[in-house]
Amino acid sequence: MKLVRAIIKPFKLEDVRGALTDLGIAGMTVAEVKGYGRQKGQTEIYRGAEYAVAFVPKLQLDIVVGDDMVEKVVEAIVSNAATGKIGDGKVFVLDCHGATRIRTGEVGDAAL
Amino acid sequence: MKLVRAIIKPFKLEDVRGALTDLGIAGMTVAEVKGYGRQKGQTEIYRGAEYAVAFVPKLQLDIVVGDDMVEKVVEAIVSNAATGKIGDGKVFVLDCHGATRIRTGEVGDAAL
Amino acid sequence: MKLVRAIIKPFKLEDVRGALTDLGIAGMTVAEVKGYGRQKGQTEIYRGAEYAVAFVPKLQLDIVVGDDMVEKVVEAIVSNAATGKIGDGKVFVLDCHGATRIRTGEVGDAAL
Amino acid sequence: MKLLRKYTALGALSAIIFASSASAQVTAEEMEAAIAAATGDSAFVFNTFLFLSQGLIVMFMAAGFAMLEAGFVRTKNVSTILLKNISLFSIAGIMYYLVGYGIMYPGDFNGFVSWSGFLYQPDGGADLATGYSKMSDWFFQMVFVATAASVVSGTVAERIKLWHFLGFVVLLSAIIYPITGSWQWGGGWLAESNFYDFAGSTLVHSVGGWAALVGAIIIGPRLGKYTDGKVTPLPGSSMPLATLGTFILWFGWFGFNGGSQLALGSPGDANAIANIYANTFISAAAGCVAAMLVSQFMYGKVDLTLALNGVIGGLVSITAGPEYTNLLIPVLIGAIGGVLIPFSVRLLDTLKIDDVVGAIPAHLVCGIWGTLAVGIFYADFGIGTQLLGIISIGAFTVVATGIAWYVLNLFGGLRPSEEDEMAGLDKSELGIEAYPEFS
Amino acid sequence: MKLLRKYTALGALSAIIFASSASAQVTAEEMEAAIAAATGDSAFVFNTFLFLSQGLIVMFMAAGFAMLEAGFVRTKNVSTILLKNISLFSIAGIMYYLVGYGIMYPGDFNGFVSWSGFLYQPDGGADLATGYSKMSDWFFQMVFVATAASVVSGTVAERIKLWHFLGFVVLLSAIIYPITGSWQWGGGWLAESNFYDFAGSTLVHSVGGWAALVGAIIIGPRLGKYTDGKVTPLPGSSMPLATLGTFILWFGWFGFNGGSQLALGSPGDANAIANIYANTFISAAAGCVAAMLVSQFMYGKVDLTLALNGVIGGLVSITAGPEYTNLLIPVLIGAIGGVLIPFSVRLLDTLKIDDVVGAIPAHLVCGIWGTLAVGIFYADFGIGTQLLGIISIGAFTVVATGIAWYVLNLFGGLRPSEEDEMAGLDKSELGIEAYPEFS
Amino acid sequence: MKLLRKYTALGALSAIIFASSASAQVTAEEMEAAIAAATGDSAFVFNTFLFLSQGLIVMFMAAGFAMLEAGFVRTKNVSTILLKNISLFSIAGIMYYLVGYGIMYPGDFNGFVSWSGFLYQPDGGADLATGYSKMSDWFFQMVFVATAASVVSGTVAERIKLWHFLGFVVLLSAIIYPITGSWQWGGGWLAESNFYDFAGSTLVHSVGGWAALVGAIIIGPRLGKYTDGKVTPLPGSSMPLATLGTFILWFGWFGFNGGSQLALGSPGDANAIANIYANTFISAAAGCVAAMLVSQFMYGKVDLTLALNGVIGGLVSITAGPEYTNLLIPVLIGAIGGVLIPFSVRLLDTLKIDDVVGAIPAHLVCGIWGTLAVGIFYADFGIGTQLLGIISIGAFTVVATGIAWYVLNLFGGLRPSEEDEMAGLDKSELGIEAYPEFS
Ligand SMILES: Nc1ncnc2c1ncn2[C@@H]1O[C@H](COP(=O)(O)OP(=O)(O)O)[C@@H](O)[C@H]1O
Ligand SMILES: Nc1ncnc2c1ncn2[C@@H]1O[C@H](COP(=O)(O)OP(=O)(O)O)[C@@H](O)[C@H]1O
Ligand SMILES: Nc1ncnc2c1ncn2[C@@H]1O[C@H](COP(=O)(O)OP(=O)(O)O)[C@@H](O)[C@H]1O
Repeated sequence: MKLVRAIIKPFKLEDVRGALTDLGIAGMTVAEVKGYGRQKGQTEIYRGAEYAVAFVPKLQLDIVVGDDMVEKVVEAIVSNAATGKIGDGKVFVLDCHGATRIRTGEVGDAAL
Repeated sequence: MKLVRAIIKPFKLEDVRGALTDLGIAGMTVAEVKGYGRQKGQTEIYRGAEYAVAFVPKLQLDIVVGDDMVEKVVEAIVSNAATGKIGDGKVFVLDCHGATRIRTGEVGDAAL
Repeated sequence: MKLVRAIIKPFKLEDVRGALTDLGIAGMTVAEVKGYGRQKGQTEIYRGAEYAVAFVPKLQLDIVVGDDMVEKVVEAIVSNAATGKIGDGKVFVLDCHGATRIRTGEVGDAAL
Repeated sequence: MKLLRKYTALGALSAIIFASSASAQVTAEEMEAAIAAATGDSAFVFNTFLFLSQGLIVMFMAAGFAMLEAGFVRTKNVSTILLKNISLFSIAGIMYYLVGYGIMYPGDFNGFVSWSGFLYQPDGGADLATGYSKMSDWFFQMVFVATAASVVSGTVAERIKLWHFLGFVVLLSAIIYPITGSWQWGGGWLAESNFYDFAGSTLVHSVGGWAALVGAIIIGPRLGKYTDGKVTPLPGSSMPLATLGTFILWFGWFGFNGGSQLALGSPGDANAIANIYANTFISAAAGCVAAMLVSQFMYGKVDLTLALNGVIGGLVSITAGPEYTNLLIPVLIGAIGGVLIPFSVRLLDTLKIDDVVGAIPAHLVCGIWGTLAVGIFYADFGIGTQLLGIISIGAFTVVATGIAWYVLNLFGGLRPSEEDEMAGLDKSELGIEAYPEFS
Repeated sequence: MKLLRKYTALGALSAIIFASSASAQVTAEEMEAAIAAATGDSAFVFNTFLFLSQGLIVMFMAAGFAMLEAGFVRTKNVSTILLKNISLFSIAGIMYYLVGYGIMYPGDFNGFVSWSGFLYQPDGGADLATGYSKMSDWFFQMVFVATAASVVSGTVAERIKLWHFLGFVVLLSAIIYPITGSWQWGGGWLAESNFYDFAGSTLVHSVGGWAALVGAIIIGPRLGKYTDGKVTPLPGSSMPLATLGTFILWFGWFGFNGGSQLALGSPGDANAIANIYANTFISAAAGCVAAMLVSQFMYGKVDLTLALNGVIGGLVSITAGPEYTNLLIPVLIGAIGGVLIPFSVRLLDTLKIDDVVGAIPAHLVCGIWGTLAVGIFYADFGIGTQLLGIISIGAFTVVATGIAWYVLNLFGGLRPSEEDEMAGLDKSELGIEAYPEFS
Repeated sequence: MKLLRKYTALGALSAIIFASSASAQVTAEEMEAAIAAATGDSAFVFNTFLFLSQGLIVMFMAAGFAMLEAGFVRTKNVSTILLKNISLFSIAGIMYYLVGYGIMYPGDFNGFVSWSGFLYQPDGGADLATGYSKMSDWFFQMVFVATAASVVSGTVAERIKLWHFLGFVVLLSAIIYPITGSWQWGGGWLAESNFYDFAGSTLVHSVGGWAALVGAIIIGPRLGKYTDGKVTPLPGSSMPLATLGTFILWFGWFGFNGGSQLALGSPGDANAIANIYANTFISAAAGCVAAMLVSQFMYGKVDLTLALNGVIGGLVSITAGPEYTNLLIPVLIGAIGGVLIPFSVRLLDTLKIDDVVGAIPAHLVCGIWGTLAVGIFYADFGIGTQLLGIISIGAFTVVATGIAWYVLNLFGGLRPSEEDEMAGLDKSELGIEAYPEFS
């Protein structure tokens, strides 16, 4: 089981979610985060003082999937979140040792 | 050392925290997230247009614990966060290779 | 590849980011979280009823780095986020099995 | 709006007085009559404008209640309380037009209930004999009833269904408030007894407060407020909104009290309103400072929410008689009102009566105090009669609103399901959240 | 401000009337003249104060539009809409002073366009013959033009460049609005035709609404609003702000309609304003309740945003003729206005015309309805003429604003790049976000 | 509020004039006296109502300051600034009643300090000889002192202890402001020198601005504002609140300037107020546009916060003399005020003086400019005397507030600990956060 983490541009959420649903992925958890990377925030101005905003709003999707799905999921995210412009984000894959569904107590793939 | 991640209904936070404290867990980190899963958000209406809200507010608890505690922690979460209704959430377990307490530089279990 | 997670006091962000940039770290993802630990929130009062706020605002930095960088990154965080007072936070290290840059499809260290 | 409007001066009417030859000499009587006609016209305009300008300021209090309550409820119930506030105001006004005014001002009577008909409609023209435009009077009376209803909405927030609440507003504004109102301002039995309540500490604020109290008891506290014998604070969504609301209410109160002089057309009236303004200001200021000091001594910290309630408490306290010429008296009355706030907030918590915004301390407790204060500080009125008014109106309102809540409860229950309450009424009742962008 | 100001009473001027011996007997004529002078002075003060006090209340509507629009746009465009609102008001006022007033009030004329010069400047002193201070009239007229411009900003929000929008405001307030305004209020051809529009359902609100409609069509919908034949709601940032804005607009409307009586100096005028206040209140209340009920029946839930639009719809509907003495008529007019709102919101969505705040339903549709209602409910005015006014002003405004939008588009395009729109105008146009703390 | 109030017209008093036989012929003298009595009554009402209605509008500025400052401070200090604003207003009003008014209006004097006693209390009745209700005058004067105190709170926000700040408000409103106020409006030495400051560019705004400047220097900048010779912007919590606050202040300013005419009871006064309204509007509009343009040219983007400050700058600039009949002059004065804003903001940053809301540019710099402008544009007043007033009041205020801050600092320090400041005053001083729901 793996935890696939995708950091994407906020307005790409619907596309990515659609693609994942098509793969049969039924769940994910999304957080609003601030990203720091090659894409720089625009220069802002406040009371006559300019400043570079280092952080750009992103959405972080955490999706736990069975090992067999990892590749497809990553691929679906990459192809649906890409705009080709700097700041499109990353997909990371982490090991996940177990999952439990709180409602039923089911564990393993059945919990997803 | 493991990172136990629980995604729960927001109003269950106090119950879960209480149970964890009883187990001697002294720390955790909580984030407000949006969950997507079997539980669907209610239909909302805005300016005469209805739309299904796909995401439901959840809290995500990240708790790093020693390997020996994992089972008890998961169990405590499951039993305290359950309402039996769809959307109760999940508990995931991830490997954690190390912990450092910033204040003292302590590492390993002593850092928790 | 590792995911280094740091939970720090919010006002330390700039210092930590500066130190990481000096190490050549080009990216990270930051979330606003609430921390529970030894540091207790101050007692608040609302409509004549006092209550202890259990949670303290923290920032959570997730930084994926090559294995060779882990030690330096942890060290830089610890030395730049420390104030010596309770609540300085933790650094956790998790395994990361892969990274993909959405924009280009690059994988591995090249994606960071 | 028309261009080049003809220039119609005051006293146009006075011209008709001189039917006789223009070059005849005038007698003192004729002259007095001519001047009286002109000054009568002028007083008519002044009085009417007072009703309109002050009534409009009172109307704006609806925005104040909306913001105050939106700030004090949790985010998940904010849209609902906003909708309740704007619709209760609409409904109360319409009901008062359809039914309420006829009950409250039935014409000559000195009993308990009377009635002058549905659908208030004065003559269209300017009735000079009255001294003011009747419709302006209606407008001013109408905005008062909405205030009473607003008091209720804050207390029972976060746990009552939208349409049930609005049903209660219908009954309150059409029947309950007008009946007790008629006892005093309508010229009923209480007015005969030399009871005094200048702008409605009892008739408006306590009536709202009693209705809120009965509602809070019948509906019960919010889930999780009182658990294991402990009070769990459920902090509100936004202190800026709550503070803005308080400022707007303070502003509106000058219309409330100032307009209740009911006349501006003579130096005596103008001067009286000046005293009322000064009283109204300084009593609120004293209430604010007093509540802050009590909070500092009780908790070692100042509770902003109590300071805001202190302002309202000071305002309600002075409303029964804001006519002192020595400003030390309103300072004292307001300060006592401010002190009453933290203690009655605590008392309610002890009794497990959940008042989301503190309307019962501010409007009911301080309403009683203010009405009593009239008996203490004015030579012309006795504490006994003041108590009579407080108790009789309180008793009637408790019974009547108790019945109203009970009857409404028969229609599927006043309270949403636990699950709906937990999810927040914005989701379960409205389907639109307060900050709906990412949801 | 000066200490111990000399006591100058009304009628100081009347003293000069008696040039002759003080002990002579007075004739009726002399006396009438003396009283007329005094009442003339008094009427002058009343009329002037009406313009000023009501004009100020109208001015505050700018804050209402700002809050309403800030609540209905998405967070990433909130700072921009705030800036647009405060600057459009500034610019419209200045342009009306520089150019617009001279077009709108060219003096005697009954044609299509005339012109009395730049930089409005009345005599400095009090011209008693007019019956009011000319500058107070200018102030009152000026705040109206800003209203028309505010209507536009809400509709085209989130997808138009700042300076291009302000360029449109310049043209609207300096030229377009004054021309149609002159047809009626300036004494032009429409006024001759017995068209009636008391406070501007057509002249102000529909003009703004037509301009907004043309703008919305030319600029097109926001990215992502209409995709694959589906309407995607793009919920606004804050319901509390939208509600606050609505309350402020409701408050301001009393200035709008009440002040349009243009005179307070006689009992008849005061009484008329009282009727106007009652009409204005109750039509809005009925609009609110009607929109809520329709929403409840159509969707099974009450849509707060439609209830808020319902208030505005009720207000616009009654603006063309708020002088009924039987309040059932404004109840009806407002309720129909409220019912029109949800249906025209839906119609616009069907036509893929993206109106962010619902200004077209509230100001244009209800503006037309209100103007027609005058023809239905007042004996003196016919539906035919009312239609003539609606259509002629609509046609002119559509053409004129179409040209204006077209010309402005030549300067680099009205619309920001897709990327800029996606990022939000606060970033791309302003560089300051609405809640800029952690960004 | 009473039912069926007796109809008391203006001129009730005039009846007593005719003690003699009603059928006697009237002489011109008698008639003039009778009319004068009636118009005197009417003027009394007008003047009193002006004080009350405009004073109330000024009072609402307190809400404007609260919102503006809440929008410009960071979230962690929002509750504190809200509490400061509502309590400073309460305290300033009470202190002015207890002490301040007696110092500011000591009766006949033309020196530096005098004193007519504690606890202001005029006769209760209407004193016709004065021409206005004395209590209405007190009310109007009282709301001004709160304005001066509000200016200070914004500048020193986020880094001063609550009670220390309120201690400063006590000293400012009881002693410091009244002393300089007495020099001019109290009939002191400056008034004798032909200095002119119509509504308080210097007496109110600059006094607040100087106090703020001295405070900002003594307390020092916020942690992290100026580090390594770099300015670090610390963006505020909410642009919607800041904009709302600005609109409310703009609204309130019409009360400020309009009411300062001090009389409405004659056509001349009414006309003067009309000019004042037009001046006040257009100067602010010009300030807004000018600040926007400067910002666009300096930074290539429009800074909303500077546009908001530009409005205030335009308002303060015209406050010293808003009586021009040619509106081009206030356009110019306001525009220069608007231009001064961005430059003085930058100057303060260069000097490392941390002014959280920009009160020093808007109130002090523009206050000085506006006072000088009187010397430039009015024939009757000289730049020399205007400078004398600016400098003498500035010098006194700097010294007096310097001492005040110094003394207050002795009581445990004005400034919270670094840790408390870092955590935010809402936590350390109040224990209640601005948005306390999940904390
Ligand atoms: N090493 C990293 N660890 C964690 N998150 C990262 C890392 N590098 C980048 N990110 C995230 O990915 C986002 C996009 O990265 P960026 O370098 O701006 O552009 P691109 O994705 O096109 O390479 C960042 O805003 C940040 O949230
Ligand atoms: N595969 C997954 N990966 C990550 N989070 C998930 C996944 N599936 C569900 N979740 C999280 O768990 C929450 C609850 O899941 P849901 O399917 O609604 O109900 P239940 O927990 O009863 O099965 C979701 O809202 C989401 O936040
Ligand atoms: N076991 C844990 N798992 C996850 N996060 C933790 C854990 N313990 C502490 N934290 C995080 O670290 C923060 C600081 O911990 P705390 O015990 O207050 O102080 P210190 O870092 O000085 O030991 C907490 O607020 C919480 O966010």
